[in-house]
Amino acid sequence: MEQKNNQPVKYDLNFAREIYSLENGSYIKQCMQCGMCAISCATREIMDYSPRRLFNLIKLGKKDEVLEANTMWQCTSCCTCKARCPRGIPIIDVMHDLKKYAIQNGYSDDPRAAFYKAFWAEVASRGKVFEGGVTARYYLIRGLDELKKAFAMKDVGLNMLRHKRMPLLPPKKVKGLGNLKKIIRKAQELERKEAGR
Amino acid sequence: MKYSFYPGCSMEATAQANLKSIEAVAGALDLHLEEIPDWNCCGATVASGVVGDFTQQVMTARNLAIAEPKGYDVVVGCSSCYLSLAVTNKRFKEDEHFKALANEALAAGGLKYDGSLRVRQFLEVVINDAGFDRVKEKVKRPLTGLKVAGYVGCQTVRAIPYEFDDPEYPVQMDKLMEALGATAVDFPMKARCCGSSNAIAATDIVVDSALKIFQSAAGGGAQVIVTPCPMCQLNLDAYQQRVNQLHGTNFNIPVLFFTQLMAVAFDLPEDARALNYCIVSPYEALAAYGVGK
Amino acid sequence: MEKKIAVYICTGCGIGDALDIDALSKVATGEYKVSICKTDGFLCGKDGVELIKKDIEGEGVNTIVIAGCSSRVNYDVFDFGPDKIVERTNLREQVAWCHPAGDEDTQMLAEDYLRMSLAKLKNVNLPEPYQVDDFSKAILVVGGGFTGLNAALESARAGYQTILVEKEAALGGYVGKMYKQVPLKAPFTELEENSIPALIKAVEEAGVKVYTSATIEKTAGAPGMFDVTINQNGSTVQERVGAIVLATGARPYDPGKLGHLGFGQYENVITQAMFEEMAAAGKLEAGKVAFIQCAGSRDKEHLPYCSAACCIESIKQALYVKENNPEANVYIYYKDIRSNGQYEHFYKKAQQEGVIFIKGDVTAITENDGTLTIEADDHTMGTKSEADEFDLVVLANGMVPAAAFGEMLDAAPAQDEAAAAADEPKVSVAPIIKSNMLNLEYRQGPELPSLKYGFPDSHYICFPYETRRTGIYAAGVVRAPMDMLSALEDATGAALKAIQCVEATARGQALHPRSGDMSYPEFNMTRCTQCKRCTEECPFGAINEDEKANPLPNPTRCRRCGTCMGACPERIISFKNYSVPMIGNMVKAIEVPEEIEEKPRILVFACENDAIPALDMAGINRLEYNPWVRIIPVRCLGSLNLIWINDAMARGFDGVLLMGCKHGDDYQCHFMKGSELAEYRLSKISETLNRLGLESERVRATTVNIMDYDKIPAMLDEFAKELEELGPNPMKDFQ
Amino acid sequence: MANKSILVVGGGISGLTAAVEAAEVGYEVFIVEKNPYLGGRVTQINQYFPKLCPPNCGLEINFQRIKKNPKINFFTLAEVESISGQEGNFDVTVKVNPRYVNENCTGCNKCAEVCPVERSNAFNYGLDKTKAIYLPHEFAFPMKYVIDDQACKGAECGKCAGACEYNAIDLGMQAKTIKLNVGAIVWATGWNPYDANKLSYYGFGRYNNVITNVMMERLAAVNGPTKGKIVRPSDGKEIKSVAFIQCAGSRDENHLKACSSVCCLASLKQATYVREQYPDAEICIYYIDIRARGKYEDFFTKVQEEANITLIKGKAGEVKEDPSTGELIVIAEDQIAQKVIEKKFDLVVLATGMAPTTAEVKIPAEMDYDEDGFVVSGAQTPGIYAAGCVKNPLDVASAVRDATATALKAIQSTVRGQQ
Repeated sequence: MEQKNNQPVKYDLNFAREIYSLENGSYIKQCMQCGMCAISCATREIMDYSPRRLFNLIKLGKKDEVLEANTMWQCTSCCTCKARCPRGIPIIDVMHDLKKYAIQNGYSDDPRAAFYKAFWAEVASRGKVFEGGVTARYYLIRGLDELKKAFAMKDVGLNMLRHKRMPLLPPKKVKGLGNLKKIIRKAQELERKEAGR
Repeated sequence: MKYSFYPGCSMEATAQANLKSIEAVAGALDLHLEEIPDWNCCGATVASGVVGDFTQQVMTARNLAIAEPKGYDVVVGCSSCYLSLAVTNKRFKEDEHFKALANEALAAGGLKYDGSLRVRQFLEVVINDAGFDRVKEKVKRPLTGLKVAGYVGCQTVRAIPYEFDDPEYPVQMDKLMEALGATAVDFPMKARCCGSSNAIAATDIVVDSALKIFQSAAGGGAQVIVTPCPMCQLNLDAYQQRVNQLHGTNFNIPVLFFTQLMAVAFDLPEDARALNYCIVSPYEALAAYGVGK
Repeated sequence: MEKKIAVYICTGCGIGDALDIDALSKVATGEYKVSICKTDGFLCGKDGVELIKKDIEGEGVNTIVIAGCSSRVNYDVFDFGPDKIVERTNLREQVAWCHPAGDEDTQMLAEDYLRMSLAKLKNVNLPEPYQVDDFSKAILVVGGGFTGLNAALESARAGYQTILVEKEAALGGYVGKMYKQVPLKAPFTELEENSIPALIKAVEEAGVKVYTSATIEKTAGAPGMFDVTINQNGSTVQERVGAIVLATGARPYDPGKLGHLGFGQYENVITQAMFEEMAAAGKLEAGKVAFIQCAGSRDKEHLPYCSAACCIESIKQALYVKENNPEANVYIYYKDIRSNGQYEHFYKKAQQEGVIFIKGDVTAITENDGTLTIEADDHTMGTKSEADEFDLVVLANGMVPAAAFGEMLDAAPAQDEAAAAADEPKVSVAPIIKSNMLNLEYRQGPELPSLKYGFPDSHYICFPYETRRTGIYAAGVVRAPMDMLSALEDATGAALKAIQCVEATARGQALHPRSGDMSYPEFNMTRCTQCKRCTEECPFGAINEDEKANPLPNPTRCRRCGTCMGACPERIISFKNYSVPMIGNMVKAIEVPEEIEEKPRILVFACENDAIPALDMAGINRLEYNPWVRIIPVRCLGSLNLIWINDAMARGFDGVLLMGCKHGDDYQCHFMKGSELAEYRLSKISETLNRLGLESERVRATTVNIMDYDKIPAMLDEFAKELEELGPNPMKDFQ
Repeated sequence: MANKSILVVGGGISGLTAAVEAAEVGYEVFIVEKNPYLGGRVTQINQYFPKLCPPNCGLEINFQRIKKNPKINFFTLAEVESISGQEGNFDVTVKVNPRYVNENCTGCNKCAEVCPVERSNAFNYGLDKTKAIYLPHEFAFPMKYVIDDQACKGAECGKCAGACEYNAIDLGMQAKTIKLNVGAIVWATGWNPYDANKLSYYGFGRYNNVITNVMMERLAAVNGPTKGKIVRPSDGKEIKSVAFIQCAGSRDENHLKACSSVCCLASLKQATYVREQYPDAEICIYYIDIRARGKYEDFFTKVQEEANITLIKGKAGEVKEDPSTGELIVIAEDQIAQKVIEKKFDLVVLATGMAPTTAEVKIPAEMDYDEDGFVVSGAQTPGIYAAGCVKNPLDVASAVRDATATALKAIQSTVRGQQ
């Protein structure tokens, strides 16, 4: 971690407590700093901090560093770290919590934050995911610049189209969508209640 | 044997070949799949990042709640869906507090789940319920000489580690390929991540992961890659050309669902094999096994 | 006992193929006039054993020579009862399996070994156990803390009269003052109630005789008959006990030396012990607490060792804080968390409760507005770090054994001075610290010798209760740094050893490593010159001295190594079955060919604990070695008497090799100093040898451990080659 | 009338100690050992830390103590089948498996010379082979040969029986059952090395040059498969570098939850083996915490200073093989340097920990076990006590102390049983 002006980093437990209170946050406390996760990660080479270091930053109380880090966004939920963690920390689930926390707290510059939001909007509106829909929503959030970048990938998309891999029409909505929405609303309400517990 | 079947969203879109071949192979092996009526998206590994694990798991549980009255094992053909369903199911079985809370939410939609079902992957059902012997019986065109890289991917074996295979160096799908007469090649990357949903928002990750996987498969001399996972299949298939462009490589390894290769070996009709969905053409590699355009 | 000797030569396992058995038999029947000498192709078989038994019954044979395999095997087959003497001549492992068959040299070797056995028997008698009437089987436990209470309880529960002496007015020691204790059982996550009150009750109920406010003024005597003078509040009582468990505990490392961590400077920097007292008094209101591990321990400037218990003790104390106030902020600064074994669960438990662990070195502690600030290098973040507003900083200040406090005695000053003056090697002596715990009336000092850092520990891995003062067993943290779970086991183990000691002593038997041995050294005092060598060199302090420096042996302290026998220049110390003349006769029985025959002879004195098994292993692995060697097993090289070297050189041996155990810091000698003493003695005669025109290189000591068997052939060949270069022993011609 | 004798199950260092210590107090003892020899795991260890002395030295003394003491009886190739009764009066059924070699065996080796069949040598963890009739190792006590009935071709071959001059081979030998009545039972069946195959990320079983610490002991032992020369198993080449991976399975919720206590010191010790043979070899130890408790700290300090080892704070995450050279690449996060490092080694040693034997085979009586299968201390069945590594992961000196303590517990049971 960068040290500003060689000043000692000051521990601050308040941020840590907030993170520890997330759905899977309390598991982070069990981290014994072995570093297994750092190696297990499929995207470790491009992560700002390994999960171990991220957990350490949380312990130190470095809120901005933690929430601005790309660590949780690089997580592909491949489960390797979770399967290996000697302390049984469900790291991918912790990463889900951190993504959610980052989005809620306005740390959503990472393109994946947009993708996640797009994905959820799609699920929430039909009960199923339609790639075309997710993609459209994603570019809507990210703006035109991103679309230009995407243009470079157009051959991929075209290839998919050619092999019937990208239907242009969305699938049928879930019939019980109303009930599903009710369930989701209730779940979110209960989850908020639990967190405040 | 009857099963409740959860196809998942991809089977209606990018992975129709998966659905077609699973249904055909299941039929051939006397595994009766009944689609869960009006199933909804499991939320994959993405929804939790927006709404949290609890909401995502409750959403997933709706499917289990619908399936529960039948009492059949729930079979899943997608790794990501399997992760969601299996983990949710495990929580219902092990965490009473969660179960009560989740049922409170489900009740809002008039549903309830007791946690009585087993959630299984189609790959595991083929191996454990149908068995290698029955598979061998059904083989009409042994895939003798075909070198296959069995790309199990990540979530298949790690959703519930050691459930039916080693979470990092799985061997069961290789054995299945051997049962078809093919040769499973040494493939160290067989359970590494393909980059997953970063295909849209961080393509670099997918390209980079795919490169390593192709290198590993090619290193073992693989002619085709098979996988049980729609996300893996899509990333490796759709991005292969892109990998070649960006890295100056010339990989030309068709990527099939393992069920497609089973359909070939069982000599099932083209609609079951669904090879026309492949972006990297498999026809040359499989020419010797009765496959033509 | 009138010896009726019979010799049985086994021809199985290749012995018959290797040797001329008739010629060998003639050694017995001709040279040694043994009337019964029989051969059998399978002596350890039913018929072979029957053959011997028939002679025992029919011919009155009571002294049996088995010329066949090593005594390491078939010990049970050739056991004919305690009233028979059995001598094993090793023709298999040491002859047939490591020397060429049918060779003249091999035959000479076998014949010599048979001669040696027969010559040896002249001085072998059946031992008679040392027993007196008023042996006590009572167990004394010194120290009434956690370890002492447990040792006393376990001893009493096994049915032994037990006496417990505690210097404080109340029992309980360090643990007694604790608020709660670390878990001692699965799941190893829950704090346990302090066990001391229940222990005290149990000790009373078990009938242990307890002296509090009492110290040991004097411990006289020996195992089975220790006479202990106990001073209780100024008046003295005497108790006779059979064995002693020393459980005097440890003291926290002096926090006054930890000024760099703010102790003494800031009121709220305290020790683990002080925190226990605060917790016991219910003062746990501190909202932010830091624990600093290795405060003194693992520090060359303070305690170089790890104090073993502090990590889990601090985890426990951190949990006190969390238990009292889950919102409290608790930090533990550590080097390595040493929650060994199942205490890993305890570590995890503390983490789950929210205790923050920081791997780092504390660099400064300062006080601002009544709270403390800690600066540290955080190793896993690679940063300097700071945390402030601590209400309390607890130093895990480690432990120092009670045995380490007191004046250090130099056990053998006279010898040291003499050695220094002569610029000769000297034998290292374990320091004894006058810690006023046992006040032993031993010539070698009043307390147990310390091994390192003042801990009177055992040096052995396989035998952790090995003690250099027979019948006295240290247990708990006085012996070595340990946690409570280990101390509990240690207390029980030491109680067993004490019980074993009183039982073996009553039977007249030696303790480990020669357990069961009933021989003991007897002194022919008329020839004693009061040279003090035996009293100084005994590794177990078994021999006291009277005011005229006459040795006063204590057979029940003795471990039968024979070091005294080896030390005695007048050769007045003998065992019934092991003596200077016995080995001397073996040396003399070996035929030394004349120079012209060009068959040199090398005499090897080999320690029977490691070197002899290693030589057997060379045989089992069919490793061929030099045929000039003749091997004599000794109990320990410490029993090597220089007269044997004289005899050997005078007989015309070309060289003598001593094979003993490794010495130095990691010594392997089972009697501590045997091989070292042998080398020391050798160094004393080199000048004499040179003066006689005998190169001192002809006599050499080497160390052989049990796994060195593969090196033995080369070792012997090399020595033989060097001797060849020196030429034959000039004394040969004087034969 | 209650029985004053004691049954000790397991003839390793803990069992031997419990038996010998109790017998030397004066109690009759029975040892039941499943191997064809006594001594257990320590017979396979090259040297003990911190003295670097050979275990066979202490075993030799213990065997001498057994040989001299008529109160000690032992059965090899034996297993306890059932226990009934109570403290002071247990009836125990012991199954003694056939050795196929009787007491006539003199240990002359003629049989092995003619035996045509080879078997993987379990004593050397499969690193070499023995004949189907074999002496388990040269220090084997009792020094009797034994036949591996899985490998032996039986009577149809019979070459060994023909070669034996002492009628010692009985190819038709059957298992037999023995009944014992004892006052107390000490269960000291010890531990198994944790199965490294379960740690697939380290490649054990796929890469020949990834070995476990127990295999390293055999490689370094003069009576091992390489006569004590530490080489790469794949090609017998000398090594230039070695990595020790600590906590391979220990301190791990997915494997052994407890810390195995000894592995840190064992790896430091093995580093000295390597240093002695290869003055220039690179030696790295990947660790989470170095647990050299008490005075073992001295050994840690000494090895660090003298053996010139590199300690890397960070659990090794993965091992990959370079198939062209057989070299291994260890990937770990060096936490002090704050970066992921990939280093090449000729040999990787996994410091696999201790799994109690009771994780697999339970005691045939009412007993409690913890999450790793260690026997929970305390008297579930009064009169049955666990000793040594079946109860806690312990180093040898601690196991011996524990076994000595347990001997007293067993004695107390027989004393109580008298009342």
